[in-house]
Amino acid sequence: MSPEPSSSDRLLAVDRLVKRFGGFRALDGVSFALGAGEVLGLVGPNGSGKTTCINTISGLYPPDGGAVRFAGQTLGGLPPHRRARLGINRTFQSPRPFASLTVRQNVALAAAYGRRHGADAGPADIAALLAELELDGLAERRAEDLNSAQQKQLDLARALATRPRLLLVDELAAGLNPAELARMAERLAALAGGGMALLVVEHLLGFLDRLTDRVIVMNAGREIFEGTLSEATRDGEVVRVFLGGEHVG
Amino acid sequence: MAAWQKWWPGLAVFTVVVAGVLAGGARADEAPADIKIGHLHAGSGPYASISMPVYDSLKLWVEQQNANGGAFVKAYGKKIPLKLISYDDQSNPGTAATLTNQLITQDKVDLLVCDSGSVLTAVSVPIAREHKMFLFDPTGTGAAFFSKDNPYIALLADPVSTVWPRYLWEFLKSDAARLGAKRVALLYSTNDFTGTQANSIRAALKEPGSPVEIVFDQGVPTSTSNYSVLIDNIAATNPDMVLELGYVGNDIAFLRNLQESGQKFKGVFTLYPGIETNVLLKNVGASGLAGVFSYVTALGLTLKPEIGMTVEELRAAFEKAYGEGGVEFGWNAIAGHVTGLVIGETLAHADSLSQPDLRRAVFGLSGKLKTLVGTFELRDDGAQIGELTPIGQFDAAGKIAVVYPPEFATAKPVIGAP
Amino acid sequence: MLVHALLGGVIYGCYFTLIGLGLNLVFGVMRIVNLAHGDVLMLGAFAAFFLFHLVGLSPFIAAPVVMVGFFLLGLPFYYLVVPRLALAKDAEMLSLILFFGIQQIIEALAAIVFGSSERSIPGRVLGVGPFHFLGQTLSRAWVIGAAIAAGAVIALYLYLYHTRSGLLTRAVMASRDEALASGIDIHRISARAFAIGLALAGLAGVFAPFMLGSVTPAMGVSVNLAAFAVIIVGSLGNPLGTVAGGLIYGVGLLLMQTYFSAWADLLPNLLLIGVLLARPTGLLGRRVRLA
Amino acid sequence: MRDFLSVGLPVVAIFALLPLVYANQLLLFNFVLFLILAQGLNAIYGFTGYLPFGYVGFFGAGAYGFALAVMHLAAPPALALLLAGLAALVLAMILTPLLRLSGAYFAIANLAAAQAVYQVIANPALQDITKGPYGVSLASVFAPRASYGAALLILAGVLALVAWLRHGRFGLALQAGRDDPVSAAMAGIPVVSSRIIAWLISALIAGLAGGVFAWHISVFYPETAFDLSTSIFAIVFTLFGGAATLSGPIAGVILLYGLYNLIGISVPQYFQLIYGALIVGLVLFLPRGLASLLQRRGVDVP
Repeated sequence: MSPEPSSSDRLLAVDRLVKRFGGFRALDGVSFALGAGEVLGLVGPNGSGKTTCINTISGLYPPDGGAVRFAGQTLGGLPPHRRARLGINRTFQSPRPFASLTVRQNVALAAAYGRRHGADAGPADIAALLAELELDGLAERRAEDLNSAQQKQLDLARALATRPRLLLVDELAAGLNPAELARMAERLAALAGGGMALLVVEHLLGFLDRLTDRVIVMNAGREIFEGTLSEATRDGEVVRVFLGGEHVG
Repeated sequence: MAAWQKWWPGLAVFTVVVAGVLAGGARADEAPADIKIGHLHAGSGPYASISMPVYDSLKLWVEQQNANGGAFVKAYGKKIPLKLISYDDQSNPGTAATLTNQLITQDKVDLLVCDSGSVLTAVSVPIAREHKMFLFDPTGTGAAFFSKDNPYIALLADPVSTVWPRYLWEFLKSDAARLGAKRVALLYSTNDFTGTQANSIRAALKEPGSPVEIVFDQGVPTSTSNYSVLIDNIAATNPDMVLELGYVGNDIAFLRNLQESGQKFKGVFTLYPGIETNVLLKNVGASGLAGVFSYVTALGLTLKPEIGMTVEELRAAFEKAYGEGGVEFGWNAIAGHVTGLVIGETLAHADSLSQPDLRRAVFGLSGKLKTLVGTFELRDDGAQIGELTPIGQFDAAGKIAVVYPPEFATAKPVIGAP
Repeated sequence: MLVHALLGGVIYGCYFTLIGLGLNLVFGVMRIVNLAHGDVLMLGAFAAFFLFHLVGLSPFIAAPVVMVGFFLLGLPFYYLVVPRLALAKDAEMLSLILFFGIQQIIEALAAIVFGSSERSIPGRVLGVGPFHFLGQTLSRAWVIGAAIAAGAVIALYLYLYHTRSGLLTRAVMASRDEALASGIDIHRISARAFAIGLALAGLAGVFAPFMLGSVTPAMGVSVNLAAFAVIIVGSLGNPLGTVAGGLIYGVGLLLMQTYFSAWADLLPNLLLIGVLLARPTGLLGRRVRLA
Repeated sequence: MRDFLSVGLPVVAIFALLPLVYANQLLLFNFVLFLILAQGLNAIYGFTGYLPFGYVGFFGAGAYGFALAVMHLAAPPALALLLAGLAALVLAMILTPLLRLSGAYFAIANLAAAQAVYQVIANPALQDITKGPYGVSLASVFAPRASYGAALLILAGVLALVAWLRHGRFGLALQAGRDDPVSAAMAGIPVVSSRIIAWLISALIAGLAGGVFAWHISVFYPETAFDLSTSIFAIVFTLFGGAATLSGPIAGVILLYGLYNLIGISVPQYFQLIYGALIVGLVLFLPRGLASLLQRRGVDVP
């Protein structure tokens, strides 16, 4: 849709991406691009295709049309674990830990399998990561015994353990209290500051506002707006879609 | 952490306890208080219907002996009570194997009797041989069990499967062919027992100069429970005589389907009506058996036994003991009785209870023991060849009469019977 | 021969639809694999046997008696076992093992109470003489079995699609969690479906002595294998797909018996594996069941 | 390795010594056999969540692999054992597409596959190769002591393997894929290929068990080698003790198979009934096995 003149030299370039489920077009030609250190917000009502977009970029769904390019390479049908090793990782809307393994094992596995070759992680690396995400006290607990907020931290820790260059964040903020929200926003901003590209799907616009000014608004599998968050709130179509949808935010 | 250290003693103790309990009763005295007969039966599963009658009948025989103060044991010159130890292998060969070993090594039985049917017998054969125990094999007819280098087995109550069909093919090639049954259809279940018989029948009918032609020859899985289409296909080849060889359930299904199909053949032979006549009569009815040919066993022959009961006495005793319950009186019940008789005679003739002496005694009976099934006769590899399997034909009342061979015949075969 | 195998297969296959129907309903609603299905069928067969031989009831009267009886037994049985099973993490897998245990208990009790001999009911009870149709001669038992099966399928269809309870049952089938969230009493609906499943197995059992020649306490396992093939080919969890499964099974079996009789028992297994690999959801399935 | 030394080796040692004090060696052999099979099943079910109801298919393939090697190649038992493992491995490769299925679909398809293999081997059309339904006799290589020893060696290897799976990176990756295949993939774990490797390992173990069984028992029919209860036993034992641990399946075999034999010998008339009730009780009251009793208290069961 909207032209992206310099998309080829960006870290992630999504080009007219299409994903169908039976007759339903969950993604209907979405295009955008994202550079290293950039944060892009993805907003829209439920069912507008945000999570499908993340699932397609991370390789869970094969696309039915269009292309995803990462660091100059067209990903095609590359399976998710290979994408993880290339440097694409994500969190999940509802956390998905390895329930029967300990917190440390969760993170250590991702560090062992998810990094590019030769970038092995020592126990110290993992301990540091756990400490950074306030999981160090829980390291020997089984993941299934954690509460939901802790499991979200674990999701993030596991994604970060693979040293991603692109992080896809799917509604990480939901269910966190204000203090946790603030710390999480700070942490993501710091990651972007360190050169990581972030694609953030979020309902909480306040949370998003602390991270970035650049958003894409989606509806029915299409991108209906791209620009700053403040512009978006003044855009007629965006407002109509949100009022008509079931957005709470 | 160190949880396993807490576990280990528990497991170890359990293992020892189990081993101890399983090992219980290991002792051998000079003058035994009883003679221990070890036996296996299948209380459930696919082999239960052939195994339970053998077990019940053997149990009945033991009880009768004990009611008279036990069996006479020559080695001690007096009557000694018998003790039957019979485990349930649930038709599971692996369990049958361990239980056989249990009987030998832990219960230290004096005589070893295996379960019925070849699949369950098979596992006991090498175990008995390894422990140099003589195996009393009631009905496991598999040809592979009997070889000259294994002295530790004798088949008691069934003829070895290659012997069964001899009169059948002779009948087909002589009387039946003369009466106009020249085209034969052969349908058999693909298992050891019936497959072996089908193979020898086929070979005999294909010998040069045979007046009989095989026009249909197919095996079906033993699990087959419906024969309608097969009957239709057989009819399409226009045979005079149809041979169906299967287990009890196969024969029931075949005969019922034949009756329902409205197809008529000049002659029909199936295996079990003469063997488990009660079961077949109940399931197929006299009308379904009218005119059907089958093997005639002791059930149909009125042999005068020199030892043990006649068929009718045994039937009465069996039904008195077990009622009109789930276990039907039939050939397998007779097999259990014969097993008992052979054991009794063995004890009465063996110089000691050592296994070689038992074997000598069993083989010494060969050709001399006339029971309700005929003469007990062993080939030197232990296979049973003495019993007769003449061919009989059912009348409209559900009674079978011998029609072949001529020396036993009490009726003339009718080809093209209603 | 070909026409006979095809026509006979369709008629015979209807009975296999009946065998699979209850098993599939239970799986569809509860995600439970009832490995004791064949043994419930066996109990139905023995019930019919005793009702005939002791009381003289014809199978046509025994059928509703058995169905009502099994339905009424099914309800408490459900509450005794299934809610507790559903608590487990891996309930679908555990159900296989649980119902294997139940199957062992049923078979053991049946062997103790009924004995292990073959039993049947005389074929003349259903009437005498085969049916003639399209120039083919068809067994009377087959045609009656097919009619009963058709009646059961229609009744189940009417229940599922034209009653409130059926609507709720379909809702539970579509998604247990959402049904729960929308306030449906899942256990009441499931218990009913479970009991119907047993009643259908009992119904199939009443006619088993005619369709399978004779019955024994050990017959359950082989019935299960056939039932699995039928419902998986049709699509697991879709009761109406069972019709397709049954017909394919029947026609396939009779074709095999006609042309490759010694390999006939291989067919259901190959059919099952083949269909699952080509269409993991069964021929009429919608749900994604891939790992 | 610590688990192997503390749990695995003592088990092997006990079963190596028991024949000296207990004469029913066949019972001991069956214990060893089920210890092997339960751990083999553990490798696939415990670590990946795939329940192979037709596990006995690999066992039977191994038994016939052994028998064919002896009958047609006159192979010595050691070589025949390797070929038994190979036979099961090849079967597992052919059946790999089944892993695309999940849940009950996989379990039932696997059961059907085992049945199909049995029906092919037992078919009289293959009489010249497999002896069809007429059974095989391997009297020429019958050597109960040697085969018992071989079974112990296999058991030692299998226990070491499972101990490694429990703590090694690969085993953890398998468990991650079992807990959540999607997030495991995002952690960079090649879920599908590691699952296939577990499947092949598990089949290889069953094949070796089948081979050593054929050697030990020496006369058997296809019904014996493909007896469905072999699968069920292995599953129930594993489940009872606790899947995905090393000691769970061991405890399961020793307790349950011990109990099985106790019942069979002391109250044979109610054998099946009691055993069925035991299984029902297990699933309803202890669905995650004995190990879960300790795990619930935070103990790391080896």
